[in-house]
Amino acid sequence: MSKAVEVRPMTFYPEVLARIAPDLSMQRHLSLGLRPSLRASEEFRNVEISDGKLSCASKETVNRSGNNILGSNVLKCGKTMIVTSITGGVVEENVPVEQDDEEPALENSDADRASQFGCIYPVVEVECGRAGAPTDEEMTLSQRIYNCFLHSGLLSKEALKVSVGVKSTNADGQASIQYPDEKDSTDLAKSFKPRRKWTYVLYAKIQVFSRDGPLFELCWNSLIYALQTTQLPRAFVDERTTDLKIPVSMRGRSAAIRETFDILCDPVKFQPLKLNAENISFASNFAVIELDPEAQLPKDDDDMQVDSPTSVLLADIQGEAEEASVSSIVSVVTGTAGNMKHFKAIGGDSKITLDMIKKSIKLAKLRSSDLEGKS
Amino acid sequence: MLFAQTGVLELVDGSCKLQCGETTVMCSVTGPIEPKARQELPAQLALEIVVRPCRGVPSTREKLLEDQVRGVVTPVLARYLYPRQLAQLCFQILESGEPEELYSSKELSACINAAFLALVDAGIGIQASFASVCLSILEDGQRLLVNPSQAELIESRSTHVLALQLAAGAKKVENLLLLESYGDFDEQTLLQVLQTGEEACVKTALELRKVIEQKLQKDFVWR
Amino acid sequence: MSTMILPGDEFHLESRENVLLGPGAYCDPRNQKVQPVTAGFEVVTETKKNVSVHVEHNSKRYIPAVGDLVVGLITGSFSDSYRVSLSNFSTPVTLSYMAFPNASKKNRPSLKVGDLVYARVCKADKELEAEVECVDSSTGKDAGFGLLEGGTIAEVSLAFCRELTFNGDYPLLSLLAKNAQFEVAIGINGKVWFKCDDIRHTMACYRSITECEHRTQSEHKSIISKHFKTLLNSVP
Amino acid sequence: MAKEIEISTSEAKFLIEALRQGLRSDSRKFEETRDVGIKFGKDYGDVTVTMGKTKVHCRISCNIAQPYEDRPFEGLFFISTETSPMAGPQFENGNNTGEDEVLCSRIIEKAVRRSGALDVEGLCIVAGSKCWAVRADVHFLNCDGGFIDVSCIAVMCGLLHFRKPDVTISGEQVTIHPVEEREPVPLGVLHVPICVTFSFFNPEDAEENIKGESNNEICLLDATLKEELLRDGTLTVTLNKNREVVQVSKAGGLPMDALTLMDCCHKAFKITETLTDQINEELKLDAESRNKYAALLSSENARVS
Repeated sequence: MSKAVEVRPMTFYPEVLARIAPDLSMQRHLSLGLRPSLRASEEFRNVEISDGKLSCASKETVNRSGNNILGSNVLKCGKTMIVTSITGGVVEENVPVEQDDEEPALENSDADRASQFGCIYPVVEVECGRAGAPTDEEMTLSQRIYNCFLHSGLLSKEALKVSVGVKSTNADGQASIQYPDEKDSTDLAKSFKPRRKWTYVLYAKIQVFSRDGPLFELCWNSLIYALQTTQLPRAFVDERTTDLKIPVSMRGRSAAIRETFDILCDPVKFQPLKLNAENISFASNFAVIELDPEAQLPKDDDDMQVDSPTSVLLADIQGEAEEASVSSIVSVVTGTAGNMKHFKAIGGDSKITLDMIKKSIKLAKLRSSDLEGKS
Repeated sequence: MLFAQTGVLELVDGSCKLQCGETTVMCSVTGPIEPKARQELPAQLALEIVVRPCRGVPSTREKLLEDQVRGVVTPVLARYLYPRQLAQLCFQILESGEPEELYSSKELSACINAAFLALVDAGIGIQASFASVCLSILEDGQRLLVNPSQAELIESRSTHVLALQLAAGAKKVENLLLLESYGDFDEQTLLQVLQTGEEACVKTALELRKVIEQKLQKDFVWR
Repeated sequence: MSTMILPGDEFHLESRENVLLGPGAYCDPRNQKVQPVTAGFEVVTETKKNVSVHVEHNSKRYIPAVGDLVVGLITGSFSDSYRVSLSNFSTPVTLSYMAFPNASKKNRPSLKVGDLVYARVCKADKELEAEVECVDSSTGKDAGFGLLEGGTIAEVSLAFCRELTFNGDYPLLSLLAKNAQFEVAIGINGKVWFKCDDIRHTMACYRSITECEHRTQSEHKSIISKHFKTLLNSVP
Repeated sequence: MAKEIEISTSEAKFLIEALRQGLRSDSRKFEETRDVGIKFGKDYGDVTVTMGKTKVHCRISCNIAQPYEDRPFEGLFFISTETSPMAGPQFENGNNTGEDEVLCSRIIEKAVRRSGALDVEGLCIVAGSKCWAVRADVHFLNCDGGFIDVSCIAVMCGLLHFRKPDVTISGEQVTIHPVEEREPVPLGVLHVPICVTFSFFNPEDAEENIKGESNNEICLLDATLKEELLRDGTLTVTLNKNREVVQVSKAGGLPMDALTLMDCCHKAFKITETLTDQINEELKLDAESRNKYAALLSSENARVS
């Protein structure tokens, strides 16, 4: 009845095909032995870093006033740029069970591992031109970085304790600040034992520009670099701090509210943040994808029929085609000496075999030593 | 070790209450129902997962748990059976059984097992059985514990959550669904975790299977 | 009952050629393997030509399938069709104005929002909206379809409804009939509509059906007599 | 609530007609409430309350916080009643602006927090700087009507059952003793408010009642979900054991005769009494089961030489 409609095969440019049918474009590339990001299957992207001279404690004297960034890092990996800035605060610890300073904290003996380590509060922002509430991805990234950092044991609680200095103004009104652990400090400073304890709190703001694939590994590496440049300001309390007792009476109840003077940060003196160097670790991600027989390009019959492997391990996923068509992901955070901090494997639709896991751990170690060399 | 019962709620299609060690989780499944416009997927079943903590308001910690459960459940669901439909999975943690600010592995493992029972209770198509187990390695690095108690968990060097897809009457391991490890461990420990975890998962799957047998007895009581 | 089966187990199917898939069985497009997707009891029926396999399982959420007789609730009316809900929160189905006996462009059916209809599912593929019809397409007559006036609905599980419909000698309905005359329309979507002339009878039937679903067959007789006794002789 | 439970007109007519003849679908009388099940969990302050099929879980927790500047002598007390799709698909996750959810959390807020059921001044540790922040999280597990009544009972049971760690203050030093070291301390609960919800049905059609001759509305107690969807008016009265009215909420709906308000309160008081006794009974049972060994070791029993 209607004349035969001849159907011409539609052809698309590679990037357009990557967006319309990511898994088809992926399989086509794999059948040629390539991958959409045109890197070898186990080749990582190059990473360049700099501390971006953002932090107020960086070597060049960045103008001090108003710059409260303690450590920073700018990481460029492929198309993606990540800017991490570390800020901090001082918080009074309401010590649950009272301890004198000398005898070590009895209550949390070394057994209770996780609560010995300090943590950092990361906030990840993926800049995609849309302001508004954090998306699910940003929230899961921040929480995953928080969990991984806490359990990696990179930062012990001792490193965050504030050793309080004292500011004394001698006769001619000229003020000087001494710190107990400094060599030239007077005995007054050494004898100054504050009853209240303060700790530093660290926040990390991780901004991602031009997102181009899984982000957890890049954010983690950038955070580690930033922490290595972090300097904590010294803090002191004025000698004449008198806890002002303000009598307050309210509805027949009267009590003296203790108005306490807060601790001040020394704008000049900084001390580097002590990290447990052996726990420094870097992240890398891998994906397992199975070759779909039907989607292979028609092989020209002259090349010999090599039995192509059924599934391929790709390192460092990049680009929309790869990220959309892959569902089995392996993410490894490891130090150079093979001491792993975090390992995540999601089964997805293809099979993750044991030797895939071994191979990815081996590659992750190589990547980690390469990244460590950079800092 | 694991106590569970299905069909505990009325208005939802499938539900279960599961207690594993000191962690108690209640899971409810509703679906396939009509999705909201923004949730609809053209060819497959959309998943809405909600995790609510036992204390306080849901935060990013629960958002990460939702993402992990989604990663486990999505490949197992027969998604293409219900195009443009929605399934709602709700988890209410009744007892966390671990210090919430530091750990979430026991809750994750309990949520995965509860999800399996609730999905089966609701009759939504799943392609294979799956089970999950939480492991931890003690401070001295040798002893590996399956489903550790709160005290053991605190003293452990590393904590692992393993979820496996099982076939042939929960005897044969088909595929690794999730392996999430935090803490200090090396490759050799990880392989040992995988090995011991496999046996523990098979044992858990058999326990889940018994719970389902009770459910089937209850379902056809009127016959 | 035949053997219990869970997702992930194997069907006991020796011959591989044309297997008819019933509910609960799914053929994975990638590896063409037939596998169970719900937990229940495996039922394999061999006939000369082919093998049919399905999993007998019980659930609450109804998924439309062609040929099912269902009780629907009219939730909206449009220019050419009604919107009918088969179960709460599920995607609504359409009942076109033409799907009535001796329907024509002019005389539109007289159903309002909130009415109950007894209908048959005529189109139900998963991607599109399902369609129901209130006319027996072969004979053109209403064959019991159409508006269900008054009475009430008991919501029960799907397997229980199938049992009431297809298993003729299931005692429940006959036991009820001894105590009250009633009109009944059983929807495979888990909704049993029934109407007696007196409110107390209807209430007694409602309570008996909802309770019998959770009790063994032996107790049905005592449950029904208990309900009818409490309701009928407690004259206000 | 975006999605609704739809009810057919014939079902509605049937229920109303049954009510007119004094029948309810679960064979209860009008003034009869469903039996209340209270089950305490392992930890202090963990309670699951069921009323018929409606099931609610409440969890009480506490931590150290800074009191508000304008109230330096008082601790903090929060109640969160968030519904999730687990209670029923008609509840949307995270969006609590539905009319019923707002009404429920407002009434619980007025009944428990505003009425001073919990002695917040007892929560103060160091005036102006440290105090206890008590938090009650109500999780709705299954919804078959009566959410307000069940969550009020759940919060009160939780508060009565909860124990917070013991604290000693020496001058500026605040020591919080872990539970293993010192027996935890109960909260100061001043009175036990119990909410009772009445549902009103107008058997005749609307116009006739506006003229007011026949005001024989039907008044039900503790409505199930179906009855809640079909009711024309609702009244929630909160009383405590010493016969004081804590709060009354009549949010629109069918206007009712003023005198019925009084006998609703009387009916509610009877229920409050039985429920308060049941709560105390359950608490005693739980206390005994918790330290059944204490009875053996307690100093009162005779010294065995």
